Amino acid sequence: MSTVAPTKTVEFEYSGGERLTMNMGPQHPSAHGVFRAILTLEGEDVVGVDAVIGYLHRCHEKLSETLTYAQYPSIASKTDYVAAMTSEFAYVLAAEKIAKIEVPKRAQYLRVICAELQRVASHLLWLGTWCLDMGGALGGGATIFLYCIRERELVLDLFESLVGARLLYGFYQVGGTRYDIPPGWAETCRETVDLIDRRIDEYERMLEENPFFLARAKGVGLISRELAEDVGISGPLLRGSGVACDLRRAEPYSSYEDFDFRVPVETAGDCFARYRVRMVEFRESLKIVRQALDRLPEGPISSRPGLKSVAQVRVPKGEYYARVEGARGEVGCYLIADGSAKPYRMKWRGASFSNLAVLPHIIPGHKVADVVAIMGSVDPVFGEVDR
Amino acid sequence: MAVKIEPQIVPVWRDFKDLQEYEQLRQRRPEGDKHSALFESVTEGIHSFPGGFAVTTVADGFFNWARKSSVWPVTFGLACCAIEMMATFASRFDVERLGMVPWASPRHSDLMIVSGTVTIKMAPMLTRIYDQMPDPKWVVSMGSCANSGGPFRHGYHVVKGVDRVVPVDVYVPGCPPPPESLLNGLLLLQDQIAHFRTTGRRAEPNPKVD
Amino acid sequence: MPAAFADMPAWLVAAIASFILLNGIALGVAYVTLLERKFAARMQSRIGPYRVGPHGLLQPIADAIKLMMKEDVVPTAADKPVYNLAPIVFLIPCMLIFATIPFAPGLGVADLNIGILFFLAVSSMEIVGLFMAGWGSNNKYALLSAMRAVNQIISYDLPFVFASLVPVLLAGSLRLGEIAAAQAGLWFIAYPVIGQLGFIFFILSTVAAENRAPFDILEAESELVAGFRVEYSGMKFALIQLGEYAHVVASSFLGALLFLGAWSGPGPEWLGAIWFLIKAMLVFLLVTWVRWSFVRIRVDQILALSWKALMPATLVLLLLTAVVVVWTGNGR
Amino acid sequence: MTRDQAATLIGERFGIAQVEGDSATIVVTVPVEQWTPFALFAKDTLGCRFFNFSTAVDWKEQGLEVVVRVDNVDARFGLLMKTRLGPGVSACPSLVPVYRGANWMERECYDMFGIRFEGHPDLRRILLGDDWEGHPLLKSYAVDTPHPPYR
Repeated sequence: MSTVAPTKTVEFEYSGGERLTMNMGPQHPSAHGVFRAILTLEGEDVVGVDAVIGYLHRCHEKLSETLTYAQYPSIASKTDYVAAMTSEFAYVLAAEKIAKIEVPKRAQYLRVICAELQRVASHLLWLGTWCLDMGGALGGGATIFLYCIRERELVLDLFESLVGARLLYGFYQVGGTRYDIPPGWAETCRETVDLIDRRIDEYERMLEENPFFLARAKGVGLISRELAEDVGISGPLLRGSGVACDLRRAEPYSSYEDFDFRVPVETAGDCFARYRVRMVEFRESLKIVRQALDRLPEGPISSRPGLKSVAQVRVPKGEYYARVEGARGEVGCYLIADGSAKPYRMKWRGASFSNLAVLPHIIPGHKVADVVAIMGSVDPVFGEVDR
Repeated sequence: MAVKIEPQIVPVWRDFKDLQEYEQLRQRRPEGDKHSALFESVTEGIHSFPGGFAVTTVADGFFNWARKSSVWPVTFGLACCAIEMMATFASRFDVERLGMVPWASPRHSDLMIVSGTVTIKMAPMLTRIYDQMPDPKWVVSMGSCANSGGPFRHGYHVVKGVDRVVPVDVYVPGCPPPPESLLNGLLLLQDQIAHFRTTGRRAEPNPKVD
Repeated sequence: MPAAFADMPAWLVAAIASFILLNGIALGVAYVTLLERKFAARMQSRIGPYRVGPHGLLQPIADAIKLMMKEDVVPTAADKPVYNLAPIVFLIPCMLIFATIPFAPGLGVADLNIGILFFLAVSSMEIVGLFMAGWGSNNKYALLSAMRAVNQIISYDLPFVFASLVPVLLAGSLRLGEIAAAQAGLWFIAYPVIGQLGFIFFILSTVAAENRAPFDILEAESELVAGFRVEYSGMKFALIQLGEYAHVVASSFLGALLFLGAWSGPGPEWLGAIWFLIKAMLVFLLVTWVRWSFVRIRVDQILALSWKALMPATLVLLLLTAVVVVWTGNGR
Repeated sequence: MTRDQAATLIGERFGIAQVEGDSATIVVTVPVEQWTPFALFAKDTLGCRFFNFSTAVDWKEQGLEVVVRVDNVDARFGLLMKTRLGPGVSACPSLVPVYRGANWMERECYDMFGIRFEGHPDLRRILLGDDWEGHPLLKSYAVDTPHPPYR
C-alpha cells in the first residue's frame, strides 16, 4: 500500500519567533470592499502588514482613452462610487480648463450644491461603516450604521429627484450641468439640511459621551505631519494631522471663493482627530449648501445651451491637472488631450489610493482590533484605489 | 505514520477545453446540492415506500417554506452595488422583514449577492467563497457589471458576467439597481426556492418566475 | 410535588422534568432570539422579522429547520473529533445551568443546597467547548478567538462570582430557592447602595461572561469574521447559537432571581412563574439594550477593566455587604 | 517661497529653460540623469514636501515619459516634473528614497507601463495579478485583450 506524503495540515507558520500570518480579506466584513491585508501577528500585536489591492481594477484609465468627453463623466462617477459627484467634477473640470470653456454661474452653484450634499452623504456612510467596524455588525456599531444610512437616504432622495439616479449620476457634463433643479427642490433641500444638522448633533453626543468609543479612537493610528505629506495623503486625514490644506480654499474652483466656510484642522493625527475633522466638515458642508441655495443666480445651466447633452465636445491639444476636494481628499484628473473627441491619456489620482498607502507605515505596533479602526478612519473606497 | 490523504478532485476551469464547456458543467451541477447523507437516505427511503410520495411532497413544501423564509446572505460587497446592497439591508428597506440576516462568514450563509464588477483577480476568490458556502446555496447577480460586465465589459481586467464563474439564480439589472430592484430580485429568489426539491436537483425553470 | 408523581420512581420524575425543561428551553430560547431581533430592530428604526408567519412569529422555527437542512461542512484540515464534539461540549453546560433555577416555589429540576455555586461553576465550563471549537477548526480566526475567550472568561468569572455573592450574604444561603424566598418583603436591588451597585456589577460581568457586545471580542465580526464558530455550518452552528442564547437566558433568570425578587409579585401565587419570566426578560432586554448601543472595546482594555476596576470594586462591595450584614443583622 | 521665486530658482540651479504652467503650477522637463537630484532639490529647497502623484505617458514611438507632481502646501504651488525616457528605454531612477509616497505610485507605473524603477525597494505588480502578461496602459495593448479563461 503506497502512502501519500501528508499535505500541509497545520497552517501556522513559525518563522523564528511565535508569529502568525493572518489574512484579512478580500472578503472580510471590515475590508470596505475588496482589500486584502496580510497581517503578521505576534499574539494580538501586529508586527507587519502587506496590503494587496487591485481586486477591483476596472481599467478606468484605459477605457477613458476609448470614450469621448461626453461619455466618460458617467463612468468617472464609478471611480469613487460613494462620492460620485466629486469624481465627475474632476474630469469635467480638466476638460473645461483645456478647452477654456467658461461655465455659467448658475451651473457652478449647482455643482457646488451637489458636491457638498455628496460630501455629507459620503461622510454619513463613513461614520456608519467606521462604527460598524469598531462596534461589529451585531453590536452598537450596527445601530449607528443604520441611523447614518437612514439620513443618507434623505440626501439620496434629493439626488433622485434631481437626476433620477441614487448612486451614480452623470449630472456633470463638460460646460455645465445636465439638469436644472425641479420646482420645490430648494425647499425640500433646506428641510433635509436642517434635519441632518440636528441629527448630527445627536450622533455627536451619542458617540463622544461613550467612554468605549473614546477608548477605541483616541491615540490610535497616529499619522505625523511629516509622514502625511511624504506619502501624499489628503483630505480629512491630512487636516487631522495638522496641515491646513483644503483645495476649496487653496485653489478655489467653481466659485468656492463666494462662500463662507471654515477649514477644520486637528493636530493630534489619531483616529479621533480625523473623526472630529469630519464631524466639523458635515456642518460646514451644510452651511455651504444653505448659502448656495440662498444666492443661486438665474441663467443657463450650460455653456452650450440648446445642444443635446450627448453632443460631442472638441477639446484642443493640451494638458491640465484638475483637482477637486472630494469627500476623501484630493481627487485629481491629469488629462492630456490631442485635439480629438477622446483624451490621449488620463491619469486618475484617487484620494483613497494615497490614503491607503499610509497603512503599512502606521499599522505595525497596533492590536488586531485597532487595524479595523484605523482602516475605517482612513475611509477607503476601492473603486478609487484600484480604478 | 504517514497520514494518507485522498486528494479530492474538483474540476477547475483549467481542466476544460474552453469556458463554454466549463460553464455547461457548472450550470448542470453534476454533484447536485449536498444535504446531510443521513437526511438524504431517509428521504429516499420514505419516497420509495408505497404512498410515501405524499409524505415527501408535503415535507418538501414545508422545508422549502423554511428555506425561503430564512435566506441568509453573506456580506460580500464588491463595488458600487455593494453600497446599494447596504442600503437594502438598512432601515428603510430592511430585508430582515423577510427573515434575511446578513452574516459575515460564508459558512453560515445561503445566498451570495454578487454586488459589482468581478475582476480577473477577484474571480478565484469569488469561486472560493461560493465553494465555502454550504449547500443549498443561491447566487443573485446584482447590477450590470455582475450580469455581463456592464460599462466595463471591454476592459482587459473584467470578467464579462459572474455567470462565467459561478451559477446564478437571479439576475437583477441596473447600474446600480436601486434597493427596490434588489428587493424584487430577492422576492423572485424566494419564489424560486419555493420550487426547490430535496431530491437534489434544482427546480425546472418556471415560466411564471424565471 | 403533585400527587400524581408521588408513586413514580424518582429517576422517572427527573427524566420527565428534564425532558420538558430541555424542550421548553430550546423553544423558549428560539423565541428569545426573535424577541431580541424585534427589540434591536425597533431600536434601529426598522421593523424586524415580519413576513414569516403573523408578525414574524414563525421566524425562529423557519431558521431552525433551515439550519437542520444545511450541508454539514467539515474542513479537511480540521481536527475532526474535536471539531465535531465541540458544539455538544459547548451546549451541555449552557443547558445544565437551568437545572438549579427554581422557576416557581418548588418548580425546578434540582434545588441544590449549593445552587449558586453549581450555576457559577458550570456556566464557566462552556469555555472548554469554546476552546475545542476554536482549536479544532484549524482556522486562524477561530484560534485567535478561542485565545481571547479564555482570557476574557477567566478574567470575568471572578467579578461575576463576587457580584453574585452579594445576595448570598444578604440572604444567608447558597440555595437559590431560599435566596428568592428571602426577597419576599424587599427585593435585593432595593437595598440602599449595596443592592444597586451589586446589580450593576452583576450585569457588567454577566455581559462579559456571556461574550455579548460590547465585550464580544471573541466573535468580533469586523476582525475575526465570526470568531470560534467561523467554520461551523448547519446544525452545529445552530447548536452553538442555541448554547449561547441559553447561557444568556439563564444568566438573565439568575439576575432576576438574585436581585429582582424572583417570583414575588402581586396577584395569586400561581402567577409567580409568570412574574419571574417577565423579570428575566427585562434583565435580558437590559443586556440587549447595552449590546446594541455600545461599540466593542479592545482586548487589552477589556482585561484592564476587569482586573483594575471591576475586581477591586466587587471585592470592596462584598466586604461592605459583609460588614453591613453583621452590623444590622439582615443588611436592610 | 512663492511660485515665481521657485521658478527662477529652478532656472538658476538647473538651467532648465522650459518653466511654464499656470499661476499655481510649474511644469519642468528634467533629464533622466538629474531626476533624483531634482526631486531632492524640490523637496528640500523648494519645500515641495507633499507628494501628489506619479504616472507615465506612452508617446508611442517617442518613448515613455514619467510625470510626477509634488506640492508646496504652505505656499500653495505645485511642481509638475517630467522626464523623457527615450524610445525603447524603460528604466528610470526611483523616487522612493526621497518621497515615501512614491512607493505604490511607482509600483503602479511598473504594473501599467513596465517602467523599471531602479532603487525601488519592492517593485512588483500592484493592481494586476502576479501572473499577468503585458502592461495594459501602453498604447500597443488593446483595451479588450483577452485573458484566458475569462476572455
